[in-house]
Amino acid sequence: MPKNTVYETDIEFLSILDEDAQFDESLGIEDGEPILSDEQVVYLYEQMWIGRQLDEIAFKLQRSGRMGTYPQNKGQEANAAGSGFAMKKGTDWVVPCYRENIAMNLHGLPYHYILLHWMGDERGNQIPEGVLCTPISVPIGTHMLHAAGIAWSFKLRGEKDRCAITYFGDGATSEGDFHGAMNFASTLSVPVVFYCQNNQWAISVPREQQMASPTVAQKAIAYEMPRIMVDGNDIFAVYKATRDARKYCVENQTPYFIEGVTYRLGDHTTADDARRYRSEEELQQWMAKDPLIRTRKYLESRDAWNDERQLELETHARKVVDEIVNEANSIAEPTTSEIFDSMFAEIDDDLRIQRDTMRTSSIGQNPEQAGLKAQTQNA
Amino acid sequence: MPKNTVYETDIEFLSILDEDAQFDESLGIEDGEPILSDEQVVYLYEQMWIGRQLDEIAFKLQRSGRMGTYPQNKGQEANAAGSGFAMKKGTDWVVPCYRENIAMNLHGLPYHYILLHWMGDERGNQIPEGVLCTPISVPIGTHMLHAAGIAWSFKLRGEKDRCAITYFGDGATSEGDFHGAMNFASTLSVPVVFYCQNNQWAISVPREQQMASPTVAQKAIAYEMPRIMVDGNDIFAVYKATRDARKYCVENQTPYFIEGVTYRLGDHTTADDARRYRSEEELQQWMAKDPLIRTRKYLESRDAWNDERQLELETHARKVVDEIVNEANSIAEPTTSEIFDSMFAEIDDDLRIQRDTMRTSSIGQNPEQAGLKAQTQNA
Amino acid sequence: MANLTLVQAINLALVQEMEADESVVLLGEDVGLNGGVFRVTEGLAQRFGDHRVQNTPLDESGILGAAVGLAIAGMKPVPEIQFEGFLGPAYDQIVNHAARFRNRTRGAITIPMTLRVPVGGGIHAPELHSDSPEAIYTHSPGLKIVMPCTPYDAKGLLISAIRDPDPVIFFEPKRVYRAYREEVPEDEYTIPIGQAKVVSEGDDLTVVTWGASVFQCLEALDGLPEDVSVELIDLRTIDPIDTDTIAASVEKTGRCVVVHEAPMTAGLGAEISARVQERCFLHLQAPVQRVTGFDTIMPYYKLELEYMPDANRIGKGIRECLAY
Amino acid sequence: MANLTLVQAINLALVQEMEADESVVLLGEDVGLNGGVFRVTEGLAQRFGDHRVQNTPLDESGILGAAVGLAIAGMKPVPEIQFEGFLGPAYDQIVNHAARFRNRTRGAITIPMTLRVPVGGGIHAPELHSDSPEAIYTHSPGLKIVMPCTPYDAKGLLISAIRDPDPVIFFEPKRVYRAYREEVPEDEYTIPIGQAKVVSEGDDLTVVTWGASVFQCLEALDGLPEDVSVELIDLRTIDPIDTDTIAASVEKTGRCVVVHEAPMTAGLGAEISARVQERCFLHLQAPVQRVTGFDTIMPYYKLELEYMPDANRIGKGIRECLAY
Ligand SMILES: Cc1ncc(C[n+]2csc(CCOP(=O)(O)OP(=O)(O)O)c2C)c(N)n1
Ligand SMILES: Cc1ncc(C[n+]2csc(CCOP(=O)(O)OP(=O)(O)O)c2C)c(N)n1
Ligand SMILES: [Mg+2]
Ligand SMILES: [Mg+2]
Repeated sequence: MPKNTVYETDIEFLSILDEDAQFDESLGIEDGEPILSDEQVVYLYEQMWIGRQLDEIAFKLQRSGRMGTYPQNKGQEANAAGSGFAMKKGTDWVVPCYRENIAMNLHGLPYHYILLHWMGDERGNQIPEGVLCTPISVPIGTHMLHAAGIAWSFKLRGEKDRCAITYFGDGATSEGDFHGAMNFASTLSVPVVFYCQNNQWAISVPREQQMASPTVAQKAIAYEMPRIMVDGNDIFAVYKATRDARKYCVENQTPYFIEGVTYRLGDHTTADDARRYRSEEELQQWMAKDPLIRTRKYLESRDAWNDERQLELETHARKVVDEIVNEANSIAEPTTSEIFDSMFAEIDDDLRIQRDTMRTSSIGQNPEQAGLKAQTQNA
Repeated sequence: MPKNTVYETDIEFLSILDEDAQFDESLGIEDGEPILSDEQVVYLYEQMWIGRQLDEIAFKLQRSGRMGTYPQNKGQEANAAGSGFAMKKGTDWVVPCYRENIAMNLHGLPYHYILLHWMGDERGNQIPEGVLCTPISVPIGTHMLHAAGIAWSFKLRGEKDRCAITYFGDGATSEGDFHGAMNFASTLSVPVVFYCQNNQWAISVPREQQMASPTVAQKAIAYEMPRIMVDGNDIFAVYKATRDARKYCVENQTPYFIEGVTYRLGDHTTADDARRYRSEEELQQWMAKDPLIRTRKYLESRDAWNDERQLELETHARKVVDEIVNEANSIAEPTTSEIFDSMFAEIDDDLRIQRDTMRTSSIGQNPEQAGLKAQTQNA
Repeated sequence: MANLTLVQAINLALVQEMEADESVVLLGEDVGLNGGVFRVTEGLAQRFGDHRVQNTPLDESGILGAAVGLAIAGMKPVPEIQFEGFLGPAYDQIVNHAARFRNRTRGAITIPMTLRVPVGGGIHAPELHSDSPEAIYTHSPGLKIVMPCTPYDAKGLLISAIRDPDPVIFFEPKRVYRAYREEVPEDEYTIPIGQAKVVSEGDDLTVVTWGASVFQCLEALDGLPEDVSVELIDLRTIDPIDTDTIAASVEKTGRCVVVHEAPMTAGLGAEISARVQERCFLHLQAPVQRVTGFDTIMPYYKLELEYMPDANRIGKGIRECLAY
Repeated sequence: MANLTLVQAINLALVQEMEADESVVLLGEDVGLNGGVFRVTEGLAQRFGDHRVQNTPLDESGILGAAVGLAIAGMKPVPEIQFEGFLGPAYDQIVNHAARFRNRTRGAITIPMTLRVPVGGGIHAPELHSDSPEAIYTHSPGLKIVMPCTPYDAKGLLISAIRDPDPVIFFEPKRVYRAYREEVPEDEYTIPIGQAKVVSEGDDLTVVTWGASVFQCLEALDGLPEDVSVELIDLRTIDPIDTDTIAASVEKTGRCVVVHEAPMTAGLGAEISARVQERCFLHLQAPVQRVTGFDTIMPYYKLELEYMPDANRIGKGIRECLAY
């Protein structure tokens, strides 16, 4: 069809530290310095290492029956670490899905909360005062709207240096609420960084069955939202994109979209067996792109890391993770009262009676109704 | 941020017969002939006229209490007429919203069905055998998925020359189900024409509050869906875009997106008063772009129309519309039995008793329960 | 005091709460300049500014999800869904998110939100504009559900709802919107959530209802013989149900009829029937009767009045229950 | 005959119906190569091709909306929603579209669809993976709701559901998926939708339940004194409810306990209680008792067994009802 062009656009891709640990100085150096100092990269490398260590332990806990289903973050750590680091702790809100343990931790959430969550304990969601994180979100896609609403509150209150970041997978972009969140954030013009961890799979569904588009980033065009694709296994690219996105959001009071191209090196969760649906070859290709390997190589190339420090880190990480597990395990078993106590600010009489008797049958709740005695109380 | 461009795209706009009735021959002539013959344009002009006449009568019926809320199609007729005409009657499915009366009628639905619908009668949805239309859809956005499913059935059955078209407004593109429909159609790769009647308003919400994007068409980019913007008040552009879209869909077994840029000249519905929220000026500007005026001018410029034919048409249209109204009014009042009879292929005993007694109270259903007699039956 | 319609009383409550508390914000389709399709928010955008009375995109899930976000971050959102039939797309955000946040975070995150929704039939509206889904949300733990039917109750309950620290669905029976006026104090006042109202006292039978059906029940009562004395209870709050008031009445009368517009099966009539027989088993002289909508979809308007319990059907239900 | 689990029996029914009828197609998240997260559709993509066992995008509303479209155009879609907690986003397409099409078109358009959904708690799953929303869909007119708990019933009911000309929700109690085996005939057979099953006969009290709770009730019955004789009814179909079977039993026993996992208020226990007292008022010797989930959100798994009615709680309910 012949026509006039009325709209043109494009998508750009950012990569700084590539899979061979080659560092692109034109992008990674600002004012003569790397955008992340060696100390910062060491710190983030350590965080990523600890995050992965926690994953392995969680996996073992699940296998030995001491934890429920658990989704590993393995292979995707640079996304959460680089972006979490770029956001302002205590000022910004983090609205995660379930593969951003490191970002939650960087923003102040002790790791044992995350274990508690997967151990089937709501106290894992009882985010401590001052930590600006929503809990891990199991239903896919629904939490991004919460991020839009949180960012809207900044605008309503005139809090001009705040921003929200929300994380989600490639699969999540299919949900209606993804569309809603992108549309609300862009029409209301509020500061949210939408961070998609495109790990190529949604359980067993590959990206091509999930979307017809070759990139996730182009979905942002529908909302006239500024956007970028980054190598999500590149801590520098992730950091820089998020830092700049945050700045853009705050200065322009608009949302921003980042697609982090990455890969889930593990199974979907401990309940999954990825060998059923994806090839060993593909896995091997991505193994080579592991963010931890290239970050270590970078540090080594700058003499900021060596085998000795690595050994130290490994010992340290084991200790840290052991403590986290101990912390989670040391929490007393929940009481049945907890089922009820937080249903409302003040629970009504019906709920109170259910709680106190642990019964719904009317006679169980009022033994005298049938001339019965207290033996019918909660045993 | 510095980066590599990895994706580029654009949106094009098609206009053939502009608001001054100037005809772009480079676009509107194919093989030496206009893409719509004069007879065809006359036919479509008449259909649009009758459609508008029906609108006016419906409005009056509503005002005099003989019809419920009614949404006028006024000003948007070229969208439904041009696109409906381009689809294959009896082969393709039409999945409308509520401003496509003309398209439904072109595909075989007698107009009195549409009146019955708005008169609060489900028989208006009892689409006759052989007419491939779903009924008018009141909830916004939900029907587009049905079009995707219908198109999928073509693919599953190997029916290669069939296509579905679905219509919706600019507001509808905000619903999650719009996103779902676009995503399902594009990932499943099925032949659906998505036709957005962008009439600039969703009740009182202007396009700028509905979406941040300057075009609706760019939403299709998110799904890598071929797309075009057309002047929706230009019967030639609408026809050509839809004809070509249909061809593309069938040949490539994919969906296609069309944004018809148009305007709602009336209130949102008879329950609305647009003066509360939009300017007289804006309305006047769009009055000048009325599809009927420019189509008539085009025909006159080709000596295919004159005042006499216009008078004839007006008389004819009044007669046709009167007959439609009579047809709708002549239908016997529905019986209460209709409330129940079509709930299931076979209704269960509980429903049967509710129907036969018109009661839900157990004694009302079984008068002997209380030693009562038949006086308790449906009075 | 002014003689107000339900629409006006709700508008007044919104004005007063928005003045009293900056964190109260309204959002929804057409709530801005247009004042909502029923004009309930008329004048508020002009008075409080567009940012506090926000027209949103046409996306109910978006409205609720954004409202949940606002609430997480300390605001008191008052979203409007245009008609109860369009709660469907927002169902997940209401039931699986708004309702769950407090308990799933053991109190760390709370959702002080009031969701306003016109509800019910009887105004000759199009498809999906006349439903009564209150039982659905009552079965979903974590929500309070209010449905006042008089201007006075509406104002007092809406103020309570907005101040409530938890999510409340505030259903507005649209059939009553402009059909009834009463004196409503200018001053602010609250009516506690969870308390039913005894509309008329009586000894022979208890009628329990809520929303627009209260008026149908009053009409039915008018048509009863002089010597029949019926106690009419307007629940006002549906969740939590004020079982004490109902049980006290049925213990006195021994008979109970529940009236509602929603379909019978798994409706609130069932819950009230179950509670009445659990609490008043030995007092009951007849089975609790349900006079409700049928187990069909709400018909288009030509048949809607045949579907909804009217004075005639309610009257029959009462008489039969008395005759048992 | 083979000794099959629930998962295997459902798989077998799917195979047989897909072989018998080309218009039967499966769709859902991970139903393809992976065979679904519970492996219910294992081997089907390999056997019938990807196009008839279609992995879809992660969009429940999309799955149901597309299924409705398939059905409109003459197919017999069998969508799967991965866990009942994710019905939320699909609620609108189920209740306001699939359920309404036949009646709103007076029979011109019909939706012969079977929606398969794993349901219920007890498997230590994450949040929103353990709910019991059957009452929600029962209150919504136009759907049939089935919840078998044995492999034999599941196969026969699934075949009936797929052949049914109207939308059926087929709930699969995930706690039973692999926990129980029984002989299931290789040949196809059907079990009519709408018929409850008397699992054990008895004279003193009737227990009505469905889904995984049937097994908890059996355990409770085991713990009762020898001289107590309980009639246990497995509804199998929840909508329409087989009131005749329940009423016949309660007329005999005079006592009834309803057991379900979902929250009590406005749950199906209420509906059954209401029906029992409407039908058996003069036979009832005690109020109908409800032993159900509490009116709270389903707890995370550490507390889920405290939430769900277990043999202990059910046994107490029975004994108290008997003592009334
Ligand atoms: C609403 C909803 N539907 C289905 C699921 C089941 N489910 C859990 S994770 C998942 C895939 C998510 O894929 P993606 O968004 O790409 O995130 P990833 O797991 O790859 O990080 C699915 C289908 C869910 N949790 N929520
Ligand atoms: C799900 C849903 N939400 C809200 C409404 C109320 N409503 C009816 S029409 C309308 C605006 C539709 O705007 P658009 O899609 O642009 O179509 P137009 O009326 O402009 O043709 C709204 C909000 C509805 N019918 N359905
Ligand atoms: Mg993924
Ligand atoms: Mg519009």
